[in-house]
Amino acid sequence: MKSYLGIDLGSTTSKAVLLDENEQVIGRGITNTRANYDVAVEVARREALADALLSRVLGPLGERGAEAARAFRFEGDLHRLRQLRQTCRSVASAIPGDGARLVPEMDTLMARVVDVADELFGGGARDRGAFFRDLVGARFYSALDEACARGQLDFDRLSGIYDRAILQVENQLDEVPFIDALEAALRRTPSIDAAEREATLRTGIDAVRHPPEIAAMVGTGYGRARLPFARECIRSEILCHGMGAHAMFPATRTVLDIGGQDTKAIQVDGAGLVTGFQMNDRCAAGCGRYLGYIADELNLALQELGPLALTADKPCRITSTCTVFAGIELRDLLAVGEKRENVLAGLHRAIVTRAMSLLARSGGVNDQLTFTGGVAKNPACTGALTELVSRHYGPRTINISADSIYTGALGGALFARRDLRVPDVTEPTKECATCID
Amino acid sequence: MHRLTTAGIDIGSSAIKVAVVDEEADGQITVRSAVSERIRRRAPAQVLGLIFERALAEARVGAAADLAYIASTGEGDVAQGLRTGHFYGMTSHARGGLILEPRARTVLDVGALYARAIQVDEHAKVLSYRMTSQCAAGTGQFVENIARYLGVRLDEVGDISNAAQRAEPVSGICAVLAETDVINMVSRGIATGEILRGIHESIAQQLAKLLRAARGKGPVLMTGGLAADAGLRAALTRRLGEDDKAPEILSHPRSLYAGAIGAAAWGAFRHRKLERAAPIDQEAGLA
Amino acid sequence: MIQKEQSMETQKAMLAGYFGRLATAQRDHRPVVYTFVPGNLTELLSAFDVIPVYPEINALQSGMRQRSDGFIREAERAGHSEDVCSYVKCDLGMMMKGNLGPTGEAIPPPDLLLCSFTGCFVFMKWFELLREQYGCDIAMLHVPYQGDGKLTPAMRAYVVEQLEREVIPKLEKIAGRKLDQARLEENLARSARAEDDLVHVFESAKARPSPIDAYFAGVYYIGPIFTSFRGSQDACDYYAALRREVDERRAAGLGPVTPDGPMAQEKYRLVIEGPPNWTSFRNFWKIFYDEGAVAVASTYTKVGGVYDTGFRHDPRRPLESLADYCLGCYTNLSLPARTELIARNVREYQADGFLFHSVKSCNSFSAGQLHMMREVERLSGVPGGFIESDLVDGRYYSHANIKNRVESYLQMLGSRRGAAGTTSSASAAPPASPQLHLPVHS
Amino acid sequence: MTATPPTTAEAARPLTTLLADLEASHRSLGMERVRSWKAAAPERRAIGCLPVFAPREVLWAAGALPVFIRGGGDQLETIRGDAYYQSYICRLPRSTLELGLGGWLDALDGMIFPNTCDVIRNLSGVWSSLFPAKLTRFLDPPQAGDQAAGIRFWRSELSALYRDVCALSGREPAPEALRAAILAYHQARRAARRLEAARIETPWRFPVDETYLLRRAGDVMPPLEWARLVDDYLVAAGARTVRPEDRIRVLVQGAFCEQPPLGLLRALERAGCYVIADDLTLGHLDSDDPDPDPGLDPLQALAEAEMVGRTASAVRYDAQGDRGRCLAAEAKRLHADGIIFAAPSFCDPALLDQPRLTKALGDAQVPYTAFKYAENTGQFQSIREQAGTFADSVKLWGHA
Ligand SMILES: Nc1ncnc2c1ncn2[C@@H]1O[C@H](COP(=O)(O)OP(=O)(O)O)[C@@H](O)[C@H]1O
Ligand SMILES: Nc1ncnc2c1ncn2[C@@H]1O[C@H](COP(=O)(O)OP(=O)(O)O)[C@@H](O)[C@H]1O
Ligand code: SF4
Ligand code: SF4
Ligand code: SF4
Repeated sequence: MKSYLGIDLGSTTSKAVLLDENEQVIGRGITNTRANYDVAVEVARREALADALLSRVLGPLGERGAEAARAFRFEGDLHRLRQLRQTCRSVASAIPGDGARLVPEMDTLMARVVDVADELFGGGARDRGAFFRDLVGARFYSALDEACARGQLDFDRLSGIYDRAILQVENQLDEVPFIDALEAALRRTPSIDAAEREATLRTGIDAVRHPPEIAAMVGTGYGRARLPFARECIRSEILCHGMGAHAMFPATRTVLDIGGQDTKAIQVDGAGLVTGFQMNDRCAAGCGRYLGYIADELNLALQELGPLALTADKPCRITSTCTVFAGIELRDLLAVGEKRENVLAGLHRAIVTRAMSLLARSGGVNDQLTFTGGVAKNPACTGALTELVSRHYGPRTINISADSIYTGALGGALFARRDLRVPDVTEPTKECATCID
Repeated sequence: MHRLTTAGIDIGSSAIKVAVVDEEADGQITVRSAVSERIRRRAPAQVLGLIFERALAEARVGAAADLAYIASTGEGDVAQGLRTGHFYGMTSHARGGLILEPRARTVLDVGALYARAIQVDEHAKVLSYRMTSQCAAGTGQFVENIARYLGVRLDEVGDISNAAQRAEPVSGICAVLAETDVINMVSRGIATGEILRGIHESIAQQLAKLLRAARGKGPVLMTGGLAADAGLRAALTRRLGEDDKAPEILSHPRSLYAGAIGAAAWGAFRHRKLERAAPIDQEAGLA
Repeated sequence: MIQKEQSMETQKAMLAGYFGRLATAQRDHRPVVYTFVPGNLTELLSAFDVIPVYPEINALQSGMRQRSDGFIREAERAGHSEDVCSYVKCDLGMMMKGNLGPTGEAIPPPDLLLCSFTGCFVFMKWFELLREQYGCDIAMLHVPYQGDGKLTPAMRAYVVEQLEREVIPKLEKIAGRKLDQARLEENLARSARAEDDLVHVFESAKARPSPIDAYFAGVYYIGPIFTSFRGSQDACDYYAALRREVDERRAAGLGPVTPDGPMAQEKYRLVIEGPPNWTSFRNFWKIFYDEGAVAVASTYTKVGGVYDTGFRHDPRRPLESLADYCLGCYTNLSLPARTELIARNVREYQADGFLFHSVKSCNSFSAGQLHMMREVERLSGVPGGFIESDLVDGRYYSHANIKNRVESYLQMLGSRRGAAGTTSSASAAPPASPQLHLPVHS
Repeated sequence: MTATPPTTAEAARPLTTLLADLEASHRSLGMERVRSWKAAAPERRAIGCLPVFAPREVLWAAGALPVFIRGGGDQLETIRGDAYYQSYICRLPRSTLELGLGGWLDALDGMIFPNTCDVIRNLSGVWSSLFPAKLTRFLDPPQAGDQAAGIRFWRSELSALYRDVCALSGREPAPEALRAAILAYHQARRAARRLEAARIETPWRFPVDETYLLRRAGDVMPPLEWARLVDDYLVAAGARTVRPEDRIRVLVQGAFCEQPPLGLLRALERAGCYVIADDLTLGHLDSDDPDPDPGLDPLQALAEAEMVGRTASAVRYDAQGDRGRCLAAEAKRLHADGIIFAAPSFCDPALLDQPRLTKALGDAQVPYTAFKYAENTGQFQSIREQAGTFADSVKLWGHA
């Protein structure tokens, strides 16, 4: 089976989408972007392939299959958690002098994380879009904070060890083989009996022998210039977002993408071709990272922010435009007794307000608007956007897909599928079309 | 005149610093204790309570009531109820800076979120100053983020940077975007030291601008958390060296406490003044 | 080896002569007047044998020579804000460092500051600052802005009256003699001739391929006529020669000459609005010619006078035509008039697109440019692009950013043309996919 | 200070309600005062004027209420207005456009853009193409070195404007109407001067945020009505028993166009200053009183007042080159302890003027400090700290 791969190496997350010849999505993969781009891309790609295989193998089992798929991912996480614990030990023991003292302290902390692995990774936590790094980090730091509050431990030392260890673990590619993980996952799924397990495993082995053959691929995103791809296989993320949004919602004429560190407003025509765009770079104010900071500041997980903000009864006015200062303003507001949800609602609104300016600059919202990028997963942002768009432009259809974060990668895959048609005028491209420096 | 014992509390955005000092009859200041504690997501008032006691204990002062004056600086409201009066950040950093290093004619305070350049005369009189606002590019928070990403401890940052042969240029100056730049650099295989040195160059550029705007003259004493960063000091020296009259860049082991020490010293000054004058404006004070 | 047109060599020699004259001005007892490019009264000045100095030109020269950043730093240290026009700071910084011109010779102090206050608010502030430094007089010529889109008789009368009552008397005072009306008229007649040739050169860009780049090379073409040479025989000769040179290239079907040699293929024709960045001028240009993009028209080449709509200096009505010239400078036009001009250029020069370069320094150019862009899109039906940097403050020129945007913009023009036209080649073979490893060990 | 005002209905209001009303109408962007004034008669018109100059007498004589538009303040969410501007530019044109596009300025029948700087200059073009149905006028107050030429030009500009606005309101141009308007604005200017004098004398009774609100009300009120309001306030606030605090007396300079938020003004005083004078609402005291002599052509009188008697500022040509020295002398005359330069970010006129002024202040040994702001600044921490340090340093070392 021929397939087409789109890779979006974003500043925060790396995404992969696999299409079949009918331009249907057969697999998606996502991971957080990390220092080793090759690893990030490889992880995303493997996830997409695994996703395609899993849906082939487990798809027929319906809900029970979905359960098994979750268990499959759980296996991967457990494996990485074991690696992390081990790495923490070795980093700590390498510290001259205090190593001997730090190893057991670190190990105790890690044990508290391992103890709650079920709770961390189970229950579909990963489906909601949290990454291993975030889940484990949050847990580790709350354990550390707790221990330090009792005044027993050296915060800076231990957090340093942890930071170093997680970096190491993230940047190595070491996974449980597909079949092993599948087998373990099936065992963990009580609704699947032994016979069914055997049969499924056999389809699994067969699937692995005949994986989707990747006929073409296109890379895009912030880090695209670093992708190990031929130059013709790289497209500006503006073009990919436009194309991807068009594929999901053909009537869309405006695309708003809010990613980790930039915001783009794109106007497209009836074929998904870009007619104009505006982007903000230079300053991270009002992008996804802003929310990351806030989540850190409040000790919340990223996915919890939006729902909490939605419970606000009287949103605050937030004026800080700087991502870093917003954290301070938040602290100040909480200190004077503002409710957390009201402050959060204000923060979300501030982000969307900035995006509205960009939208206006790109030409406004004259027809259907599609909201893409990671921030489109945040219900408070989508809510604020809906309200502001209708206030300033009148009633407009706003499309938001559950898979909005994959829009760029989808656009890339579509360019790959459509045989990378490059108009004469730009051929041959002497130099890489993109530069991120 | 008699000896006075006073305390200064410097409430920063990332850490609280407390100093207890003696002012002799001749105006000489001796620091009895200086302590600091990171706030780290705790309520600042709670942190203050914690370390104020510690500062008193280290200074062998029995109780707050034994102090002639308790001066706050920085986000002073946190110390409401405890303080006698308040001095603004640059006033106290100027004084504290000169107590630590009498030769200094400019104090450059670089904390977690703000940077301030203060030009002073030999009596710690503030002649002119500039401070950053709105944008946290080029301050401590930024270094912390990067160090954390690189898995380097803050107190190692300076030496690693100084050991590097070259600096990897950082294009953006944004505290947040630079982080992604750094991810990118690591991915290109750039050595940690070169990245840090690039970061230091970029902060130094910001600080040089600030110094220029405040018309800072030498010698420059660095205060605040980043004064401890030898890599930044070296970068700043290099950067200013491009100008004709490059000032000398100094630091002091107690640079972090300059604000607290300065506030405590002003507290003594104010106490004597209030003692002399009819005590009318005690409340209006300097707050 | 950097490629140059013959005319550039001529221009270089002219400039060297000019700076030589300046260097000996004091010895030769020739008065020196500082003034601005827009609304400059060169014909009047040379009728008095006064040598003009253009601080703007000095600033851009410093930028191209990589000295501006140091000058700006110097000015900021003296208390000038980071937010304001970098030309002013560059000029002041240069002065603080000895006022050495681009040839290394000192530029003499002014005997008079002739503020042709047209098209830019900063001019007034700039000369107020210079007056402080040099302690000399200002001749203030207020040229009203054509805000409501037209040049009224009251405006013209106001400018003429100021020429008569403020400018000429002050020039007579420093020159020590009366105005020589005949010389002024001769100068104006020569100006008109050179102006004809310049217009011809710029209009040659209507050819395909265009024999010139009307922005990056255009800034050289306007050099003599926008500065101290307008109305001189040297300028007439220069433009006649330039015209021949360009006509030859056009006849031969050649494109513009870039620093890397003749341009290979014209792929995109662009109209560009806004001044260029000078600190990375060569690199900035390279982004364009590497992609086969040629500027066929630009507005920056109209800052010292808009000639393509028919205006010429006129010896028969000397002061009125000088007044009309001052009133008609590009940046003294209303935004709708500027918009109209750009849209017309897009049409007449058959441009594929147009690009706005917004410079931080210059509100005169940049405030409202995004609106202008939308309007030009509406009028011309062609999508526009937008980039930001600065004139001579290198800190605001981010090459990576600009390159990314310009290339995305050109890619967009390309993909739209590809989709609309028949050029799409279905034959382009899908590229070989890189080696893939499955995450399984079966 | 002598203020012997006529008592009015407004005077019956206690000070607190008066102030609360002023603040409420300042915060609401809806121009209720303008609407209600217009509602009283169908032929009434209102014309918006951008900082810093409004031809108030000419508009008033033509039957139009002059309304100062000074940006959108911190209450307005600027979204569409941002679409027209690049990054490195002040906020004023963005929020002004937002006001226009959002319908907040619908009560106005036209807009006047004076040549204050290139931003406002260019805004006139954007405005005319966005709102073609309404009167848009660009005015270029004379900056000539030659006064006679300037007066002649300005008279012809005012005359054309007068004719056009009269046409808008259906009035016949008449010299008497102009003279009456000149006299009405004498009253307004005098009230403004009384207010200034009161602040200088006992600034603790007249905090800057209050006088500022009062002046902003003057932006949208008929002249005589406003003069009465000022006097009501002066009586009520003058009767306060407040103890003066240990604060320094400062002049604020450079904030004549885009306005700082109210919170910023409060932060300044809270940080230990009394703002005894400022150029926030330049335009209320634009020039000397034009001569109302019935023997004189009133347009000529207005043109002369503008050319000869106008208030010095960063946006007017400083023909004598002595603005810095005048400012230093002013500071001494008012017993100010120092000057705070507060300028909007990216504001050409204010920022380009500063070095010249600070040099003169330095020579005259008048202490000063400087910072920048934006109309929607929400955090005053760093401003409080800078102003506070300034106050500290004046207090601790006295002034030279
Ligand atoms: N599940 C989620 N819920 C809420 N926000 C999310 C979620 N996942 C990602 N985000 C937001 O999306 C941002 C990343 O967006 P993305 O489009 O992946 O950026 P990039 O392409 O720049 O890497 C994060 O910073 C975060 O704020
Ligand atoms: N040893 C160190 N080396 C380098 N930087 C340090 C060190 N200790 C603290 N810092 C930096 O100093 C900053 C805190 O400085 P501080 O002056 O206390 O700031 P604030 O007053 O704003 O809280 C931290 O953000 C950290 O980056
Ligand atoms: S304002 Fe904040 S987010 Fe923006 S560039 Fe500065 S540090 Fe970055
Ligand atoms: S603002 Fe623009 S026109 Fe004015 S001096 Fe600067 S660059 Fe020239
Ligand atoms: S704030 Fe300054 S730059 Fe902006 S419009 Fe007003 S005067 Fe012009």
